[in-house]
Amino acid sequence: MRKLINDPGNFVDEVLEGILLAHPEKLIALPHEPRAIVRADAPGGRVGIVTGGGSGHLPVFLGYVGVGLCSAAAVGNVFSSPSAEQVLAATKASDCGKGVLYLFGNYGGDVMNFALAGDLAEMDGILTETVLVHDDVLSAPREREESRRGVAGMVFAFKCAGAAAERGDSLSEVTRVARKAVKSMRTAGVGLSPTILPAAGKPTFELPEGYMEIGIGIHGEPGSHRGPLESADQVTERIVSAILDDLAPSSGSEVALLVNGLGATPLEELYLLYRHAHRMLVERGITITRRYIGEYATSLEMAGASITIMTLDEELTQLMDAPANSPFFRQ
Amino acid sequence: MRKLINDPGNFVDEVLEGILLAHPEKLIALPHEPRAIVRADAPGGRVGIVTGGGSGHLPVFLGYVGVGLCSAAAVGNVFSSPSAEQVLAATKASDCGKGVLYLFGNYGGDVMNFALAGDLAEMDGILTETVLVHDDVLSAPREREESRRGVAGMVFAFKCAGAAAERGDSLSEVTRVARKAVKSMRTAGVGLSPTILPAAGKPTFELPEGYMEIGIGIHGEPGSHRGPLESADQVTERIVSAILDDLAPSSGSEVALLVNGLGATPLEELYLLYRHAHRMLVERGITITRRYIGEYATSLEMAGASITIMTLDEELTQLMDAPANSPFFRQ
Amino acid sequence: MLEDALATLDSSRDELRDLDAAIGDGDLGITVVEGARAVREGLRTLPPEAGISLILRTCAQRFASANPSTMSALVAAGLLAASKRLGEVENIDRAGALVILEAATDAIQTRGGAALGDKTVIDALRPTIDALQGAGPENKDALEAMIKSARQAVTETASLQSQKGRAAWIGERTMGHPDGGATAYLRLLEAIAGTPSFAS
Amino acid sequence: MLEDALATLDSSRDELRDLDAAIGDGDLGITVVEGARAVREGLRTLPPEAGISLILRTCAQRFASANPSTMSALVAAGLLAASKRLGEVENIDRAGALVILEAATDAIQTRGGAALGDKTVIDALRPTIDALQGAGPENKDALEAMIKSARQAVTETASLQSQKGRAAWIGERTMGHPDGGATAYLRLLEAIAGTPSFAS
Ligand SMILES: Nc1ncnc2c1ncn2[C@@H]1O[C@H](COP(=O)(O)OP(=O)(O)O)[C@@H](O)[C@H]1O
Ligand SMILES: Nc1ncnc2c1ncn2[C@@H]1O[C@H](COP(=O)(O)OP(=O)(O)O)[C@@H](O)[C@H]1O
Ligand SMILES: [Mg+2]
Ligand SMILES: [Mg+2]
Ligand SMILES: [Mg+2]
Ligand SMILES: [Mg+2]
Repeated sequence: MRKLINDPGNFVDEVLEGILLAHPEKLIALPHEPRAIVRADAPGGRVGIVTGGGSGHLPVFLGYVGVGLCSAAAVGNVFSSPSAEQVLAATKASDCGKGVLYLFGNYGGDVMNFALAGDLAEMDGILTETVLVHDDVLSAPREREESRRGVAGMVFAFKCAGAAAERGDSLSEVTRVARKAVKSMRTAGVGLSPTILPAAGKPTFELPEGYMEIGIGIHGEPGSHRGPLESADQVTERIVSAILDDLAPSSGSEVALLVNGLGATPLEELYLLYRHAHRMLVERGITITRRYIGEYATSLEMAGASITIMTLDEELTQLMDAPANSPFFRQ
Repeated sequence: MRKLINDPGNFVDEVLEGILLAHPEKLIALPHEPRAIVRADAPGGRVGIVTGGGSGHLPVFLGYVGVGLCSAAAVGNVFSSPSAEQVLAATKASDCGKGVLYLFGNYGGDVMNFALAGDLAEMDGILTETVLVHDDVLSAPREREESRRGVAGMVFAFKCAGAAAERGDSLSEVTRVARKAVKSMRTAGVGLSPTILPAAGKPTFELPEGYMEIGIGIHGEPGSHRGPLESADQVTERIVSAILDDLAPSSGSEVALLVNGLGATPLEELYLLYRHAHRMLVERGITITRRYIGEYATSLEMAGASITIMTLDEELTQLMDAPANSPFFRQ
Repeated sequence: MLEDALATLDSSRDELRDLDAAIGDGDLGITVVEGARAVREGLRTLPPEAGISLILRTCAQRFASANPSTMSALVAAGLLAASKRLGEVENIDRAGALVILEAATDAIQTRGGAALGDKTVIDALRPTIDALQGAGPENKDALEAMIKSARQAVTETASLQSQKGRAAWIGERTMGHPDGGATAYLRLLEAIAGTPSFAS
Repeated sequence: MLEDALATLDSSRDELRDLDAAIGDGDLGITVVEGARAVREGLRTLPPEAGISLILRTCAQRFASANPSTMSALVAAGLLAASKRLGEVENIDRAGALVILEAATDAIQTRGGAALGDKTVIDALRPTIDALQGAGPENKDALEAMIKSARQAVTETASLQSQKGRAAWIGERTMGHPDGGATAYLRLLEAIAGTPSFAS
């Protein structure tokens, strides 16, 4: 293990403590539920957006709690779901009476716990809607699109829905925007090494040195192809083709593109992926009008990367361009 | 090797190509010297700041070319110096007649090449000054302070000098500010794994799994202590103590603090370091008024981190707070 | 009775961990054991006059929060649904037990979207409803029948491919391993059969 | 003569790479060989009437850019200083050679801040100045004397600890390895001695 940690059992709570010490003016933990991290100015007069999921993906999830983004995140243990109670606490703190959107990635544990929280919130008279992000194109065929996992595309969903909520949209509008963003995006990734869970101390999966797994999930879920590592251009070719085959943007479209590092892959290499993706899109008559290159949704120290492409219309462009401000994401 | 690269011999040039494709409105490469990366609006009416050094440290160096930061960077191969000619080209593009500050890390090759460039610039009638960043407190004892290496503290130097240049300060003022920033800061780091150079394909040094090297340099230069990996708190204790012993800030001081990831260490772990550093400073009556936590100066995929502390007075606080804007750094 | 049974589940911790580790993330042992412990604690906080519906709600809430996961949220959703369907009663008779079991199973199936044969806890729950319905008057016999049907169902899950949850990600590689959630339910029934009220 | 000598340096590539790899980053072989190649190309672009000063400036500029590093920048700074000190002359006599050598050594020492014994190229350069000054009238003898003194200096660097440059970082671990920069200078002198003008 090459980890700078203390007692693995305290990992998540200590990380939260560090984050709250560093950013007290922007984020707070609820006094009665420290695993619910909330915008310092919540609920404000706007529709709430609650996200959440397992830890180990920073800046996902709580890094997207902020102005023009989500209002709260429920923080689970590493790679496992938060409890319904934590989600419920986040929900209550986010609701000003206009209701709350649950916006998170499509993982069984999270889905069940958010659903349970929704039931409990309903008993408390809080209106909730749910939009699942399921952007990982290689995790299931198009016929079972709804069962795809949610990965880095989440960030675009947070950005768009968050901007809608910030400008005062109603719950049904914010929900519509989130669905539209999810519908407009696809992600595909590659893993080059497993990650080690602090508590388990073992790799989440086996991948021999010099191999790659195309379509890997951000918890190390198996992908669609495992084989000897190829060049950055070849890997980009595979990933971007998988996205474009499914998303099928027409020539002339404008897109937002995210090259996301999974943890251990240097920024230099992400720019190599960007370079080839850019050329591929130019060739197809598609223009990248908004771009993000860096670590936006990680998997502890996994080596690898993903690319997300979202087609933009005027509405999504405007939402992507709206200001956003959290300790981890600013524009 | 777990690298997403193409031909290793083209690594740096392809990375640059990707960066320029992604950020054409902010950065340009000089047509006659593509390894000189310049602010799109250079020289402007301000004092120039030219930095540079080896590649493999993104966002250092060229990530700090931007508004309120440096005006240009000369880009060497991985972990090796740019040429004097590249620095000279960056210098000419940065000079509006008010002169140019060379601001970079204290490494032999860089020092010699910048010096040579300065000679050549002088022949062209361009005034240059040089300030070396030598913040790595564990790389040499205090008696040989000037021979210390330059590491992540560079970022604070760029920030302060860049803000001074941006507000219209003269070359001697910008130089004074850069010197003051360097004098006010110390950095210490820890490495948990070596990094692999794309071209060489071999680790830069050996460090057995489960070991740490305190005081490691960002090219894998040996540090002051090698031993079994300790807890995040213990490592932070060592690092922050080394800094405080040397910097000796008085109780009541205000400081800026940077927890910097070297490449493979997750953001979660950086917040564990922040947590303990925060507590140590509070205990000593020192207040962290400005904080940066993330990857600011890396060493490809090295696992490890560094902490930089800079004491702040009113002037430095103001300069740290000034706006800055590059594709890699924004505030 | 429930308290004793829940305490007995401790002994299944390693088995459930291993079953979940083989095709999932290995936390099922913790989920069940910590969940059971939390429920026991919760029950102790209730006033003696607490009705079944409140007991079920308490169980749901405690189980859900002990170690958040798919299983804990599904079980909690099932228990909440049962609590609602049952309304305020003071004791459970055979009919009440059937209502709880059916309501919980329906809720878990609705929420999780799993069909019979998807290799989930549903595969064990469904047949025990029939067993309970078709059983003779003796509670002990009824429980035995439920256990028998659950045990057979668990065995059969080994030859199925997971279609839901984390295990579905590794598809074919789940073949040969029985489902952990189904096994956990079987162990609960067995634990109940081992309590003084049932043990002969 | 210079062209032939520079071409000969190719054969030292691996030796210099290994020496630099042992206590530095291993690029010295490339720096010297590519630098030499660049200089040769540069010299070919000059008009036949080019004076020594221009030739030195061209060498400096070409060597510096081929493979940027400490050594290349120091050598370039040395050559530029020599070009300045020498002024416009058309040929080099013994006195001219001495001016160049002294000017270059002084400049490298000023720029790099290395003292004698710091285990750098300075350790080989300095003694060759004395050797050249003390040598008899035959150029061949003078060169032999320089080589002899440089060779001894290189051998002695093996027992020193690096105080400058990348090698200084590993301090004691540099002991036992001769300095690469000093060796490179020795190989240049030897290469010159092997050219037709000197070889007997
Ligand atoms: N969609 C579903 N519907 C019903 N049961 C499910 C579903 N998904 C998973 N399960 C059950 O949950 C068990 C795993 O529970 P648990 O370990 O808590 O999941 P996780 O750790 O993935 O959150 C499985 O063995 C299966 O019986
Ligand atoms: N400060 C210095 N002064 C003089 N010579 C130096 C100095 N630093 C290094 N050298 C010489 O440079 C040689 C290494 O050159 P080079 O491989 O180009 O360095 P680097 O790769 O570190 O830039 C050393 O063997 C030494 O002779
Ligand atoms: Mg599990
Ligand atoms: Mg789990
Ligand atoms: Mg070298
Ligand atoms: Mg070098």
